[in-house]
Amino acid sequence: MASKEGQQHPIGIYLWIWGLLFVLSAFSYAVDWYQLQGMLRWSLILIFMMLKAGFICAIFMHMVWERLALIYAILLPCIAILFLMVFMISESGYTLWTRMVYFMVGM
Amino acid sequence: MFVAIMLTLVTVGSILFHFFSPWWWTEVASNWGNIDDTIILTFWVTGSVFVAICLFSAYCVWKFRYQKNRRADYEPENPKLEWWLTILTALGVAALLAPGLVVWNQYVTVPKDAYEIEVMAQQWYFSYRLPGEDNKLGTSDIMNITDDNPFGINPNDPNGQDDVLIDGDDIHLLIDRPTKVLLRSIDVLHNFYVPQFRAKMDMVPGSVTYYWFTPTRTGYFEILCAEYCGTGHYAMRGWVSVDEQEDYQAWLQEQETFEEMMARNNDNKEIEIVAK
Amino acid sequence: MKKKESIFKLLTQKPWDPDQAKLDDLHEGQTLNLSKGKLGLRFIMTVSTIFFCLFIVTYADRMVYPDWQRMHEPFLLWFNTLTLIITSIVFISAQFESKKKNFELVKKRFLLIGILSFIFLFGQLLVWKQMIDLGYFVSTNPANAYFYLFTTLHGLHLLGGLIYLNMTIKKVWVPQEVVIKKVQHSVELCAIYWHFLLVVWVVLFLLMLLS
Amino acid sequence: MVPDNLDEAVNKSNSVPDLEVKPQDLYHANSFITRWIFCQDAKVIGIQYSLTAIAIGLVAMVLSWMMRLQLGFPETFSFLGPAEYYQFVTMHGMIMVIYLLTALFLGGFGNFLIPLMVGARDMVFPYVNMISFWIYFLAVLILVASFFVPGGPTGAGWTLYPPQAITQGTPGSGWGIVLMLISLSVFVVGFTMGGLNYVITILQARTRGMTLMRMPLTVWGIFTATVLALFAFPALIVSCIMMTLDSLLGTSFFMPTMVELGEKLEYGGGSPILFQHLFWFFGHPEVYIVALPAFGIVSDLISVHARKNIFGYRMMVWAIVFIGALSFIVWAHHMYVSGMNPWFGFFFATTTLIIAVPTAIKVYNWVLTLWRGNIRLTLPMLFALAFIVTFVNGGITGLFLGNVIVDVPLSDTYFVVAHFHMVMGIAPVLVVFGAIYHWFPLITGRYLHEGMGQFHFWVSFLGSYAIYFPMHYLGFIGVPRRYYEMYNSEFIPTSAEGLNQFITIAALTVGFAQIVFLYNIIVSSKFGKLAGKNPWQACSLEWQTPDVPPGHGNFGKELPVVYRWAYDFSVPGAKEDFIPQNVAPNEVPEAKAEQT
Ligand code: HEA
Ligand code: HEA
Ligand code: CUA
Ligand SMILES: [Cu+2]
Repeated sequence: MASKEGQQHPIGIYLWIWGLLFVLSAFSYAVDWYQLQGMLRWSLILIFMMLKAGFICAIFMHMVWERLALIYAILLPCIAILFLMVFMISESGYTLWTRMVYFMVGM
Repeated sequence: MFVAIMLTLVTVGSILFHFFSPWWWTEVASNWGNIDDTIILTFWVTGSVFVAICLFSAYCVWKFRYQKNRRADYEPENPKLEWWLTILTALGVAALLAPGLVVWNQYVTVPKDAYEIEVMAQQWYFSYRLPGEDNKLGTSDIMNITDDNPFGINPNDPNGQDDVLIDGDDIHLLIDRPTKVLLRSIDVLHNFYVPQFRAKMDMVPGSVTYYWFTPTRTGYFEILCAEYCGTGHYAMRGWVSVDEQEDYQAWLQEQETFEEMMARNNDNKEIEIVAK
Repeated sequence: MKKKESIFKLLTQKPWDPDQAKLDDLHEGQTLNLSKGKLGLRFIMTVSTIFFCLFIVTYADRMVYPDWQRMHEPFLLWFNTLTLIITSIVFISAQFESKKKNFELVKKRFLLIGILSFIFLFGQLLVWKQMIDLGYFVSTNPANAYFYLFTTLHGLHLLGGLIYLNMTIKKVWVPQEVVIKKVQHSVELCAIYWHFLLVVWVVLFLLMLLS
Repeated sequence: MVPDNLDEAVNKSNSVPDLEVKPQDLYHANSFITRWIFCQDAKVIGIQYSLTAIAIGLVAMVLSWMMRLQLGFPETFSFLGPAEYYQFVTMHGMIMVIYLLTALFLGGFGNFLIPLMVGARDMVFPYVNMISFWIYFLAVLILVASFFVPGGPTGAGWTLYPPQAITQGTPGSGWGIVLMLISLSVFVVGFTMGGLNYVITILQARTRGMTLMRMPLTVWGIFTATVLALFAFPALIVSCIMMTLDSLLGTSFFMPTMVELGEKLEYGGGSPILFQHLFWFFGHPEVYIVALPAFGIVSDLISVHARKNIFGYRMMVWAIVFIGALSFIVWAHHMYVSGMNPWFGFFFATTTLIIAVPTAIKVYNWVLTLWRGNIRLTLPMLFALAFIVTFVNGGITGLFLGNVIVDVPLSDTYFVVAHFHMVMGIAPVLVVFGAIYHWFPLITGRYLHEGMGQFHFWVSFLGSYAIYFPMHYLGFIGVPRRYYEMYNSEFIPTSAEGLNQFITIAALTVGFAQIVFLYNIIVSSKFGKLAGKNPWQACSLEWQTPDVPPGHGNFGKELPVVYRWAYDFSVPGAKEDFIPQNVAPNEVPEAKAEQT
């Protein structure tokens, strides 16, 4: 129960988050790079954007330091479900594609 | 003392078993020898960590066994050591992962010139379809399946007419020809697995899956269904024969195409009607 | 001792450190400044949210395939939604009264809420009947299947809430005997849960409308 | 800790003083029925959970003997047809994972240990806790009932993949599967009630001085596992509900257009892969739900019996939390060859292998705790050592499987079977045993018999290692799992038959040792050597109760006040080599903890 500080946080965390932001941006570009199309493309781009926005709000605007534990309890499962969502959407796109190609249209 | 010895014995026994037991994988018969190489690499990296950890504990158990007058150290943590171990482990993991991903990339990227064949599964056997002269497989649909058309090939698709059908017999493959297998199931999940080829993939109803390989050795290999598919799962086997060019052609000549099969079915029907 | 503290900081404490120990000794053993009931409710809501979210994930997946047909949308659903909204409003007023310690009024509000909730459930059943009469069965189309599924699960959650509502009504039944804090607490929990159910319903309803 | 600016208003309106369990409000039992059957004391509920779990676990063990008999000596036992075999495999897997281990670790150990270890008198919602057990009990009853319905229990494999699970070609596809799905749903409901209790008790009802970072790792393990369970189980119940509808009402959530045994079915359009994603979204966290409590408990066993503080406590906590969080984004490593989008492989292989790092840290810290300890080779310590060996072995084979390309030849072979038995069927089970030897004196006031214990340990450890270590090599040969019989496949050397027989015999031997263990438990609880207070000289709170076994309300008149972490062993200067958590610094003035 360190009682000294209010909003002082180790620089390290900021650096971490910076790193994360870079990684996320890299992911967004990767989406472009691999020329992913359709639903997958947009959902991925949107999700990376939202994550970035979330991080920025959370860390740089000091939102996070409030009620952290509660936020974690809500945030973590949401992120997990978000992952599931992304993968499921692209999965159904993939399945649909195989159905189209092999059962309806032909190569 | 006893415990330390037993721990050591278990470790040494495991190593000896690994090197001297007669049980090891079959000789590879496809281009996926590099999968074997990644496994060997994994063995060396992880095996040495396993041995190190076990022997270290055995040593500790012996060296620091209980003595009334000794005190254990009081050492809550040692961040430096922990960081080093973390980094080393991360390096170890990377060493395993990187080559693994490279090979996986090869596995899912099919060469352009690969010859496509289709394997169709149902409870509890495999059937096969080859593309025929136009080198194209026709589309198929489960709704088309009838007694006459067990593959459910789309009768209106021109690509499908010359497809070669192999129902209830062995499949033959040409040696050294990159082959892409398209996998399809009409009832439940199955899997197309030949231990010597190292490759496998599930067959999913309502979807088509694939993998590719190049057979590199002639021979007669057993196909196993490696995804649980009901009571007959264990009996769902097939055979694949990898042939040289001549044998392969000879075999191929004998097979029936979709067109021929439909014609034969019609003939049979007419005969039946006449007989009536 | 309620001090600001991030979870990172918390997890980097060295509990063996004598300086840290002096601080720790003063800790009174509660992590969050919330009542247990409320925390419990939050957890239940989180779990339910995950539960419904997962359904929505499968919904999004299933929707993609071509055999999906838009659902027939009975008008009655709008009415039911309205009922639910009214219930929430009544709850707000009940909470208001309970803060003012007018437990007689709280009691009346709660009875009203009970009735409204049953009307809602009944309305949902009517919708089912309409759908069935029109020939939309569970297995007719995945969209219908999801409709029946969502309404059932939402209804079950509501029924669960009614049990707790019933317990709360008992607590306010004889207004002279209420233990003020306890009742206010219960009323609040009930209200949160009902608002939550409203939100869930609206999300599900919109989802079904828009796809 | 929540900041005080967590708005005043909220504070005023909510922070009702604990209405649930005030010390004086403790529930008091007054008849046999309320004392033992509808009891609300977490300790009794914990024991009820454990006994039920062990009872049903023994059924699963007997089923495993049946399977092994068939595999070792095919065509010898006429009562074992393929249908029965598959039913046994399925029920064995499901019972072991869910109804035995999950229930035992969280329901059993969780209930018994959490309140004692954090210094609470009971769980925060004792009534809900009691209901939770009975719902679990109901789930077990439904499960057992499925053995007696027409068609028998389901034989769909514990993964219950559709379409196979609900179609004719699978044994028990009528009643069996539906009862299974219902039982699982009921289990989840019951568990959610229990889990809520564990989480809130740990967060809100600790005693004075017990900060989160002073809690024993056992509590951390159980806590994180419970949180995982609360988040993961919804995926299970969702898939159960949807599959039940597919099976009973003919919806097509997961069911594609298909022809079954020559007949077209009514289904159409669904995607079986979707079920797999949902199942593993639950299933992978589930395996860590089983593993994390074991991690926690084993840390405590090692620390206590090595008379040394656990090495790197903070890293251990971090690792537990990190593993828990990561476990939600690795699920598709079970699906590398399932026909999902192959490009997922890259992502999931990477995340999967990343999990190895925090796990490795835990392993290092366990063995580093041994270093310069003062190791007492008591039975719990032996089990802990055996845990390390088997867990590392199994974890390492996990790395094989996690590396997507290596999984291709190995998936669905006995290599996988060996992996998960090593890492789940042995390692945590050994921890369960160790924990029972460790806490038995607390539960009953008596030791378990040492001789029988040694026998049990050596046979269980060496025996099960002998079962599963060679089994990996069957997997390398290519023997697929869930095969009722191999016939005489050419690619399998005939010597493998001998190996299978050896495995079977080893399995039966290990099973026999468990019977000895049970006998030991029963006899020792009545006639065992008396243990007295705190027989292992441990620091954590559960050993500091005024009565042994602890009475109702756990801590007598006054709750203990905590002054230190749970690992003050061998503190320099102190007279004893342990200082319990509730000993104030001024009582041991000579002890000097290092300043690090
Ligand atoms: C308690 C249960 C448990 C645990 C802890 C684990 C842990 C792990 N599991 Fe396992 N697993 C199961 C239970 C468990 N598993 C079950 C039940 C199945 C089968 C389900 C079914 O199909 O029926 C399964 C199947 C399974 C598969 C699917 C196989 C297939 O079906 O094809 C995979 C693939 O990635 C996998 C991977 C892993 C990995 C990477 C870990 C890691 O967490 C392991 C991490 C641990 C270590 C790595 C050891 C310690 C580390 C060191 C000592 C450092 C040394 C390391 C380096 C140098 C890198 N497991
Ligand atoms: C925790 C999980 C667990 C445990 C302990 C076990 C224990 C055993 N298992 Fe099992 N097994 C699974 C989980 C487990 N298994 C799963 C998930 C599957 C997959 C199912 C599927 O494919 O669908 C499987 C499948 C499986 C197969 C593969 C079948 C096939 O694919 O065809 C085999 C074959 O040998 C097997 C054998 C055994 C044996 C011999 C034992 C034991 O006999 C080992 C020796 C016994 C013990 C180590 C004691 C166990 C402890 C208790 C019973 C508690 C008792 C407590 C007290 C007495 C206090 N199991
Ligand atoms: Cu087909 Cu298993
Ligand atoms: Cu997993």
